Amino acid sequence: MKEFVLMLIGAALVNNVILARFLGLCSFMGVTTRIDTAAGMGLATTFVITVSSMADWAVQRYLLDAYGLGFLRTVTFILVIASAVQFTEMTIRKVSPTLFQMLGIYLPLITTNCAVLGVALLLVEGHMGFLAATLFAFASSLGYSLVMVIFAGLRERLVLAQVPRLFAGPPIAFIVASLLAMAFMGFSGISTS
Amino acid sequence: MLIAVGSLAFMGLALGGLLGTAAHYLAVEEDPIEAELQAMLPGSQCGQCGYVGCAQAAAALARGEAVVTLCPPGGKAVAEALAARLGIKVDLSAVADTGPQLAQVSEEICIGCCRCIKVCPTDAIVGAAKQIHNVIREACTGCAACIDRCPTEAMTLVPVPVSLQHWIWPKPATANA
Amino acid sequence: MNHPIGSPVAAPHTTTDNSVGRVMATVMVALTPATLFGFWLYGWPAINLWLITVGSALFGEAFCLRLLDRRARPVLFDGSAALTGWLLALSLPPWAPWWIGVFGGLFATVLGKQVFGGLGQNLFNPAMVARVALLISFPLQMTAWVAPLPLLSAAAPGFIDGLRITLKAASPAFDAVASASLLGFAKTELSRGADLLQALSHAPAHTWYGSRPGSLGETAGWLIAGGGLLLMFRRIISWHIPLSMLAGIAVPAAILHGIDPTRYLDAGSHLLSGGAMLGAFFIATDYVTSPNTPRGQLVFGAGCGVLTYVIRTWAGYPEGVAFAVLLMNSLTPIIDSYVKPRIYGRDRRGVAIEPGK
Amino acid sequence: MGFFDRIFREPRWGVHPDDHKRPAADVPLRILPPPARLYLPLHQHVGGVARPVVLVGQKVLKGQLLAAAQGNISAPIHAPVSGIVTAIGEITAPHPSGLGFAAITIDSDFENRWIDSDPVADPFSLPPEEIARRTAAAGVVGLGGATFPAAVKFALGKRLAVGTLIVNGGECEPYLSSDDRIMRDFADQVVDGARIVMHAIGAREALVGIEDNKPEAIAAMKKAAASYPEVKIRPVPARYPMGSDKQLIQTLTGKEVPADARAAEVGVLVHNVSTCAAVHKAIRLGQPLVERIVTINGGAVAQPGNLIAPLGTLVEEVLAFCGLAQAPARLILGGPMMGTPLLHGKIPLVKGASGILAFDAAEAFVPESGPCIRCGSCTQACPMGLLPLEMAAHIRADDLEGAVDFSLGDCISCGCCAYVCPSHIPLVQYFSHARGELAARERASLRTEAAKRLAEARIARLEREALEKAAAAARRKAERAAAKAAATAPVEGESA
Repeated sequence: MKEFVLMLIGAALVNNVILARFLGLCSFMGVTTRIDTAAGMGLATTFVITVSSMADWAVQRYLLDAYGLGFLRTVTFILVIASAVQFTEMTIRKVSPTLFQMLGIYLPLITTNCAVLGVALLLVEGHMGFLAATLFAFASSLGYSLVMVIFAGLRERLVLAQVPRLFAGPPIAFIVASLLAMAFMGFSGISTS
Repeated sequence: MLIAVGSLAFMGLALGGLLGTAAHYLAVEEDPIEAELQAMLPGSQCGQCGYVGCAQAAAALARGEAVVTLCPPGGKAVAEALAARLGIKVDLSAVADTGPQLAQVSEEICIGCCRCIKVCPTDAIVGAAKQIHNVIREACTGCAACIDRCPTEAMTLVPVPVSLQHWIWPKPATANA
Repeated sequence: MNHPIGSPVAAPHTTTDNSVGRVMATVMVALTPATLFGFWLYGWPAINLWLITVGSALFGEAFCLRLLDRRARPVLFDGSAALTGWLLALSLPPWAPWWIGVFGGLFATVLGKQVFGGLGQNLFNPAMVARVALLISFPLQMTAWVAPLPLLSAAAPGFIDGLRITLKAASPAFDAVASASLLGFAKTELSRGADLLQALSHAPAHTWYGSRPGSLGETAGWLIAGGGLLLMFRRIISWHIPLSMLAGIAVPAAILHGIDPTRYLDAGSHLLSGGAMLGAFFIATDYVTSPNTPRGQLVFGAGCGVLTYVIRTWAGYPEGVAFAVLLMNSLTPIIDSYVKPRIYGRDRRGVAIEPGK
Repeated sequence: MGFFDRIFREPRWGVHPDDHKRPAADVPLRILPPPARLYLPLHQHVGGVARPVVLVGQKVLKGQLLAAAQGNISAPIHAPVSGIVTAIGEITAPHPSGLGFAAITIDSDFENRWIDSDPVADPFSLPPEEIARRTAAAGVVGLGGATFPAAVKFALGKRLAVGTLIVNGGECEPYLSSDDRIMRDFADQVVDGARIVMHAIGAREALVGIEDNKPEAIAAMKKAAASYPEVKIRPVPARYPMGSDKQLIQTLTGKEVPADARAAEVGVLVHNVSTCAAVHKAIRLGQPLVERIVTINGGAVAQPGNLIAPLGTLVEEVLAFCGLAQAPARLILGGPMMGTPLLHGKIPLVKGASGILAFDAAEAFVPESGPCIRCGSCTQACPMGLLPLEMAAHIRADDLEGAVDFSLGDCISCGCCAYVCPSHIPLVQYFSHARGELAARERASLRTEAAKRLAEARIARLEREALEKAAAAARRKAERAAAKAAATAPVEGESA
């Protein structure tokens, strides 16, 4: 139990996908102009990461490991991820056309969101069991969503600030991201001493 | 080798089949965004946006080829409505909103040729041959279609005079600016 | 009487005599007792460091204003930059070398505040931004505490020695006074697997009134709390953030201490150690980076407190106030967008109420 | 207030500005002699502009109708003196823009002859509709500043079954004491007017809310209302904006008016004390609204106090009567919190003018505004529970929709936020700007709609014309063919 809690916190906060591993930065900068869009993106990515990680775990265990096909790992993983993204895209388009509009190009681009493949590869490297792998993937994507929403909130306020022209736009967004990463360093080393 | 090819092929087929089924159940009708956009435009077909008419402008907007600030007669209000529908952000301060304008006939120059009457998209100009024309203020959109048609340059655009009811407090100047 | 009287000035045509400068000045007055106590406790090096930090913060602000072609005078005189530097200085180790103060002061006003557009626009507390940046970059200097050597006592460094300490870092002659803060001591002992109850018996001396190793102005909890009460009395801050933050630290501390006193410090030690008091009354209450509704402030303060406790207890750093404040700063826009005051004639969700209610 | 009280008691809405009401409020009422020339604007009320019914050169008597109400919501204008109509033209409006509006000019003959009036001895025998009609004909509008036609409100109250009339004697604006004065000097008229209004709207009780910083007014009103148990005098704490309808209703009845709804929907109707006195005069004496009590105050005024002044008098003449100790640094019509800045003194006194303030340089000093430090003072002060700082931030960034999402529409422009702001940000101006801009956009989109209809009509017309042309051409062709057929084949060569 304690290990699971620690792993949840570790994957979500301490080794946050965006702020500590620097994965998924394109969507982090791209779709965080509004809180609801960022939350939608977080939800979609959470779904994709969790589902594809489960599938990838199975592929790794029963296909790649079983038949010694390790060299196919990237290809098969991307295949699984792309399918999951396609499915998510269709669902969102059906359920919420507005969110579909707002996410725009970033939705199909979840396929190439390095966070998704990154989490899948981390699982494989960690040699986790199925439950642990699923939990890890879910916690990682929760961390991703949390940071996306926080950053969107900060940017909503940033839009109203009179930032000097030199720093307006992406520069100040990156500065904020770095300060946020600094704040998240406070979680480093969380363990039950 | 065979196993690799076979497994990839199998995965492809299986996932493809799954997606195909999903696509069947989750099919979405294409939303008629073009018609919606056209409904927001003034519909006076004045051509100031560079497109032949409002329908064409709406089509270009839907394809993402035109900017939402394309419609001068619509001003900020239309630009904002279009941006909201298209789900994009727009810098309204960039809209060259000169404020509402009206066409005006200089009576001493007008020769009563009726050319402006024919091009006015809203039938806002009244007059007959050899009679001095006049603009109905309520109907004029300030689209400027008549300005170039006038052979004697009797047509000019003037800003609508500010009245007590239409006066707006200026935005406070910020100290930091 | 026929000539126009200027351009129209919008109503209201009268205003309070309150001003940003007055607010900042009141906060400084409230900080003064704790600061003077810190000066007395740690002597000349502390005074030097305070001057350097405040000076650097002011310089950073003036420099940016110059670059931006904004008028520097009214902005410098509103006192916000000096206050930022002041708060940062209070959270530094008192004998830290001069470049810590310079780097921190500049970082706080330049990267913490001016790149956002100056006063009121920053998203994070500038002083805490600088504090965290320093802690991450220079962990050794930022955790080098000294035992108190009151200003006029025989062992205290004189003015010249004080300058030497500040300019050349700790001189060998004073190595003997190096000490550990209570939180740092507890963390080290626990990591060695020691029983906290026994370990504390040989902890560095700490007294209730604040004579203990610690940051320049954070040791005298009662003086800081007194200043905070003055601010509340003057209606500069409300009770929501300080109380909820202190509760956020004390409640989990009390519970866990009750469960296992050998591994968890008691609530009193937590409240009086590190930046808990200064954070609760002076740092988390920063207007710009905290929510502006009472209920939002309760959430914010509780979050600061709990995160402080979590970081202190389980994370790698012995002190967590700065991190906790930054983390909650980042959540402020979200708190603000979900916790709004009830509008007259509407319910909390903004829907018009039914007549007759 | 104890130490803990001060720290833990939630600050409530509103502000406590220095009220500056005395000594002006304690100076006995003076009567301003009618000036030689008066300017009666056609638009002194909310609603449609009145339509002139007199001609230039026409002789008029005091109280004679000059301009008739036009439309459902409007009010007529009457002559405040007897004399001659000398012009119907433009005069500067009491408006920050300094733009002009139409007004009727009257030169007084100094005889002050009243037109024949139609007094009513027992108003309570009249049907409510008749009282509303007479009130409307007398041109009575809300005299607290809102200038909403009183009779229109009567009809509303009648329709929505209002049980309680609230008589607003709050007068929370600093400097002003005209309502205070009317309650002290004409308490009987106010109470009688209130009873007439109750009769007109079918209310069972009247609650007179008076701020507790006016003890003399409370005493006078209590005495006047002693024999009428249905009229209850209720002192309320002095706090700005207590005189705002919604806040006074909540304080007196505990009821909250729903957003976007009228007070009548919670069963109350608010009328100002001065309006009640005007109703009394309109019904009992048959006199239309031609004069009002105005507070003249401010550091630049030599003898501040309250005047009974004929409507249409120029502000500069009113000020001249009270004397100016120095050239005013700022002129304000109304109170300092919500009043209108005047650009000069050649502006006529209108029905809604409760005061004229001539500020000296110290009072008119505007501190330079600084950046918002998000201190939340404005949020605490806002009587509507809004977030002025957020609204202003969005407006500054030209995000008007964002400001509307923060309920800009609920703002009552009371000025509490700008008053308490330590950075002295002109918040109210931001909101006024945004409202004007939004209204302009609304007008623009209405115009776009109208243009679209016109364009469609034109296209339809062009199509119709084309069809008609084609039909006519076809008809001609058929006629020609018929003619040709009649003439038969032989002349085939000629038709070419």
